[in-house]
Amino acid sequence: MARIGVFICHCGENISATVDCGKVAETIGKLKHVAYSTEYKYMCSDPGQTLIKEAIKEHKLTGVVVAACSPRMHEPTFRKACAEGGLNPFLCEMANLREHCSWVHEKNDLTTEKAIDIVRIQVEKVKLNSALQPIRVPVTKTAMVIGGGIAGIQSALDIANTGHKVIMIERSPSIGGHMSQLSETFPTLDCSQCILTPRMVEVAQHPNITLYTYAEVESVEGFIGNFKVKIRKKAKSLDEKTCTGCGLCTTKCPQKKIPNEFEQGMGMRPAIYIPFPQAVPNRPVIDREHCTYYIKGKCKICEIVCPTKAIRFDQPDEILELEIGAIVVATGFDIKHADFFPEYGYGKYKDIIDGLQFERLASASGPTTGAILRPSDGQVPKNIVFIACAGSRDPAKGIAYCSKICCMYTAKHAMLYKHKVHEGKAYVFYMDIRSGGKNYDEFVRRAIEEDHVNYIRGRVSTVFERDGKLIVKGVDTLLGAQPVEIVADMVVLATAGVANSGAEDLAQKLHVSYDAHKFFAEAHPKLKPIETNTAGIFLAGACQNPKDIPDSVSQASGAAVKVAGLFSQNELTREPLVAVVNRTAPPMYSTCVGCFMCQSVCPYQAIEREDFKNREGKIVKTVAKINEGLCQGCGTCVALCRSKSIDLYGYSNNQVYAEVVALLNEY
Amino acid sequence: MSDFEPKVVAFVCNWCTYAGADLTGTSRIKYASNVRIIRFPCTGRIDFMLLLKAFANGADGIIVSGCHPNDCHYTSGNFHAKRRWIMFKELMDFMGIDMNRITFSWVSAAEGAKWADVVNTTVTRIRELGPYVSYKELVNKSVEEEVKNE
Amino acid sequence: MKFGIYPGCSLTGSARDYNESVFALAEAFDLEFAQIPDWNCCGATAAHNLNKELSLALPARILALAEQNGLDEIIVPCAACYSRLVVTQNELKKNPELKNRIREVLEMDYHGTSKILNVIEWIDKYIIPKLDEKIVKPFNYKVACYYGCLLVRPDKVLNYDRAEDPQTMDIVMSKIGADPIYYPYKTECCGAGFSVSRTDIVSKLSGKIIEDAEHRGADAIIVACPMCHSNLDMRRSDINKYWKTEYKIPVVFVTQAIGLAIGLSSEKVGLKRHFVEVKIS
Amino acid sequence: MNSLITRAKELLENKSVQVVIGYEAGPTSVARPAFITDPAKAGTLIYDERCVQNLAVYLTKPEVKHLGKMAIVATLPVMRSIMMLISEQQIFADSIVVLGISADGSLLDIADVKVMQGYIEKSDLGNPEKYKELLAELNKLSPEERFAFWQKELSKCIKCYACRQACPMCYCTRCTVEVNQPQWIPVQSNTHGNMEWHILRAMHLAGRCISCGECGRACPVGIPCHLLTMHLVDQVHNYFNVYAGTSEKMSSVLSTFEPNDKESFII
Repeated sequence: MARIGVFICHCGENISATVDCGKVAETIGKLKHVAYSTEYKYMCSDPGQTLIKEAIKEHKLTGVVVAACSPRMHEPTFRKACAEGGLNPFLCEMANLREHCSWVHEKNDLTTEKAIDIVRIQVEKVKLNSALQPIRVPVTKTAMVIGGGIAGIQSALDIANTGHKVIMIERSPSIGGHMSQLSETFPTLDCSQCILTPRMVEVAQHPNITLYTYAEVESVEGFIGNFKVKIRKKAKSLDEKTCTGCGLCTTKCPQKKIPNEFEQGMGMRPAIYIPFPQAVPNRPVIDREHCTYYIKGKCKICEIVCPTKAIRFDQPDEILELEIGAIVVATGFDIKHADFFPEYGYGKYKDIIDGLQFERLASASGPTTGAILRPSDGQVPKNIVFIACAGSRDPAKGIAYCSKICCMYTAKHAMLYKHKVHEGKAYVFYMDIRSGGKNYDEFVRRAIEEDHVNYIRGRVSTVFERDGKLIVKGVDTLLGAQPVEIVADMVVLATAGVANSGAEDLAQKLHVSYDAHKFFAEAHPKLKPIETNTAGIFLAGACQNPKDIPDSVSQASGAAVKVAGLFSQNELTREPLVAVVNRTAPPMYSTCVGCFMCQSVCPYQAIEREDFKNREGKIVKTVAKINEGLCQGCGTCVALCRSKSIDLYGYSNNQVYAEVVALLNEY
Repeated sequence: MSDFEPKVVAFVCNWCTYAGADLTGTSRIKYASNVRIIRFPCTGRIDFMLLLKAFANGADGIIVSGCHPNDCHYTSGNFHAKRRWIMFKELMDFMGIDMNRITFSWVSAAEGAKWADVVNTTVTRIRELGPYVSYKELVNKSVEEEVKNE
Repeated sequence: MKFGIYPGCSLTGSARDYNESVFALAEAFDLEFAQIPDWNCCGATAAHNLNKELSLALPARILALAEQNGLDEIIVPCAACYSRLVVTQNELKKNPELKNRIREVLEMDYHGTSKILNVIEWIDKYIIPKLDEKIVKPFNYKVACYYGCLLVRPDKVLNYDRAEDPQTMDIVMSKIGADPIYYPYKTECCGAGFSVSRTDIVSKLSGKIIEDAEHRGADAIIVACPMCHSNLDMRRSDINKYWKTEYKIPVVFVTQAIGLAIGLSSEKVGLKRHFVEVKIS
Repeated sequence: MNSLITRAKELLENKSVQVVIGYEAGPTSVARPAFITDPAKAGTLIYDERCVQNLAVYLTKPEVKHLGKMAIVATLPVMRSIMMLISEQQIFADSIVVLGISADGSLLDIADVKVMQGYIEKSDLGNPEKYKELLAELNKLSPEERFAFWQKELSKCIKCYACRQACPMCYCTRCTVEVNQPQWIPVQSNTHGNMEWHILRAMHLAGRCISCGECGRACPVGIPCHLLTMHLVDQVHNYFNVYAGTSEKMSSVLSTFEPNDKESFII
């Protein structure tokens, strides 16, 4: 006989403000098989949990329903509390009164009625729960870090330093990411490459790190501790062991007119190229899309000049299959290409550039070796306008969120300009200055007060060319919404930070969620900002949302700790919510008729064949069998099985049926 | 029928729509309270018979919702579900069962506002259609038939 | 092919030139118009500043009349009327309760099924496909296409062209042989409804629009809105007085330009009615 | 049908098969299934217009399988059933000899599955003409009329499950109707429960029905239940451009998918 205990949480006032918790507890208390029903202000607090533990013992409960917040929030908390109270944790269910009821409805009888129904469904369900034992699985103690920017580098080094193996993959020919493109970094103005390149070298030389550049994730299967990852090593068209990185080929390549990605298109590169002088690994790759040999079938000059005969034109892509225990996603961000704002004229005029292009202009290693020169004619701009929030915080046309880093880098850009062009005038159009962070606001004040950058609070409506000058039309809202017109020589747009190209595709391969802007989604915005919804996959850096360097590095170290924590165990326990083929009804064992349609729907190859033999050893029947190590519990096979021979723990046919029937009928 | 409160049952997957509905909550977006959510691991798990059982037990409307194509936590459960719903819908239409009473949707974990919208439009539509009288009559008639047979 | 046409107040008044050119084009391309019978004011600038229900009911009545008369497509040459009609249709589509309320107000059935076309959309759909064969006198002029504010806004509702840098009129003009110049003032404010009450503001704003077009060497400003036209053309003497200038650049409706290109006379397309002399023919 | 008798006799005599499944004349004017194990009795086999039953249903019955290797008289629907049964791993291609019968009633030389597949692919695979008309008529009705039609028809159902027994694709050793945890389909016969049963049956045959019409023929009270599965045959073809039972390797429509499957009702 089931004895269910029901615990209604007020969640402070989050639930009780709109739901009459007392009435819910009272009504539920009268239901058949409910042995105990109570309410409490904070069920998740220590006294709340104690309440549950004691009730389990006192009322000999065979099942528990905690009616509180979303199970996605606190299911593990309450299952643990039940286990501590002596009840199998899988005999505990949660009723979602907060996210699905109190927060979305007004205070009235209908809302309380709905709350009662939500709890009733779970009472009916939990009656049919089975006591389950967690599944134990081994852990492969190798981590994979996807992305070789500063976040990936930090994460890989931190994991490797705990003694575990790390595979780092990077899709471009060198690690370094956006940080390697930056000139100086705020708020200290130290040179980006000076602090980054030693880390890059450390990655390449670390005995625990295997680096694959020019490589991408092909597919990911498996689960926490046991991922099977295929990566595609794109052909670099040269033998990396033979190549010495002398670079002779890159100087002799006749194809020299390819926009240089590292220079944000502000310089050119050959078809065989090393992306930048400090690249790691410092070996060239052939860009087959632009290489004359691959286009026209003739050339091979690089092969001729190569002193070590390292060029391999027929090198194929290589697929590597790796066993991985945990994954850190650190694929970074991109900037929103400014041409989506036609009124700002980007793409129409050469002297309107974006923030990353300005970084290259200001960089000592950039196309102008650090001189601020107009791209159109190489002249020093006398008047320069920086437009912050070009696309950010603009739900009507751009994106609604704040890109976070632009206020700071715009201040830095204006400052760098003033340091290099003393007589020049710098204007910044801004909405608000968001400079929270250690020494950040002081930095912006310095730009304004010491370097005399003109900050104008207001938006720019349009930028257009007239008689060779750029006319910037905006408004100064601090001067009573006065229209402002500035005749500029150059305009820099602080374009919004957006998800990197291919992020959606990668998220789908990894089976992790992503938000409406294609940024990878954390498991919880506050309490699990590093985890994803898929166990064993963690986030670091700007692939989650635009972040500056200190934030990216902190999160990367956090992700490394998560991985190291995972690798500190030899075995993991996994929720046993898996499918099972029935094995009753002897003598034929199982009602499964062996059509194996379940096999073709299973995404995890978790369905195997099981033969039953008679005494003579002849196969009398073949039925489906679930490999519970592989099964992830989606239940697609369950709904498909015509003879209802497969069921799913946690969402059994009996349970879901009972939920529907109970919900719609009188109680 | 101004006091008619439709009963709407929602069959949703855990990873997208359930999480999306959580987001509706955390965003405090209000919607009609007529809906009751039943959680499944995946739309692929949702047996079409459960939809029939919902009508048989008095539901006036149904929402079936899961991850957008390509977003399935289990890779392909929603694709299988999609084919299943295509067949189911065609069969129901052929039998004259009112498919205007079932909303099929993809609501991702990021679409809290869409979930509210799906619920509201479904409830508004069901309100206009009224209680599912013809199905309820069929069920009641069948209970009588049984009594007669006994 | 028969369309409904909603003339609004201007096409039979201050913008008779526009009206004549629209009808002349239709005739030349075998397109027929049926004026929506018993049409009323669209509410213009006034209604939506005073009373929301009124501002929706007025356009809704026009649309309901179109539905009653089986007019599936309505062309609305005036950009202001067009904006009111489209906004109303969209609001009522989004909000069924409001739709029912407006039905009550009107005591008429309203479904919102009619397709509303502005003049450029209409040209795009029905004129462009047959245009090439009819061109006898390519419009070989440098033109500044001036869209104003209402033709492409609100862009979320219209979803028709880029609000800040629209292109459709430029494309139409290049099809008749014109050379559309780069023109950053194409959506700047002309002063709009201040046409009557604050001519000084109109003079200031419209003056800048004209100045930039002349500065960039345009031979004509092309418009598709009666309000824009009256501010840039009818108020020209005020503008010149305000800026102490002698701007002579003519302001031509897009329909007039096409009419000239297919060989219609300047009388036929209403050019004689302009305040600023149009030396183009 | 001398060639059929000769071939059957030959197969039994040289012990290529232990049983030939075919038709023989019954005591009334109806043809009935025959299970010939003795070469001497091969002469009783017939094939004419009376022989309409889909014999493939016997291929999965234990009491027939028990007799040994089988030969089967197979018209187009039987051949398509065999294809389905092979693809669903219920029978093995090499354990069956197909005595194919063409549309005009002559014996075909079906040496192996490939030949059979070739023959099937050349044939008309849509629903038979006489049913197409009925389907079209039903589709012309309003939803309310269709609901009334099916209620009236299904009120007659006595839940004898002859439709299931006659169907070669309903080979499950346990059917959903026999599950009582939970009781998906009520045991008793009533219009609503009957409707649930027929929906369940049609859904289970979606993408698997080969349009033989046997279920409707078997129904003792004359419910046109084959129209339900045949409607889905049309829809499967319409949406996914396939017909069931055309290859030994195909997987069923509901156990596979294409990422770009088109539908217009999911918002």
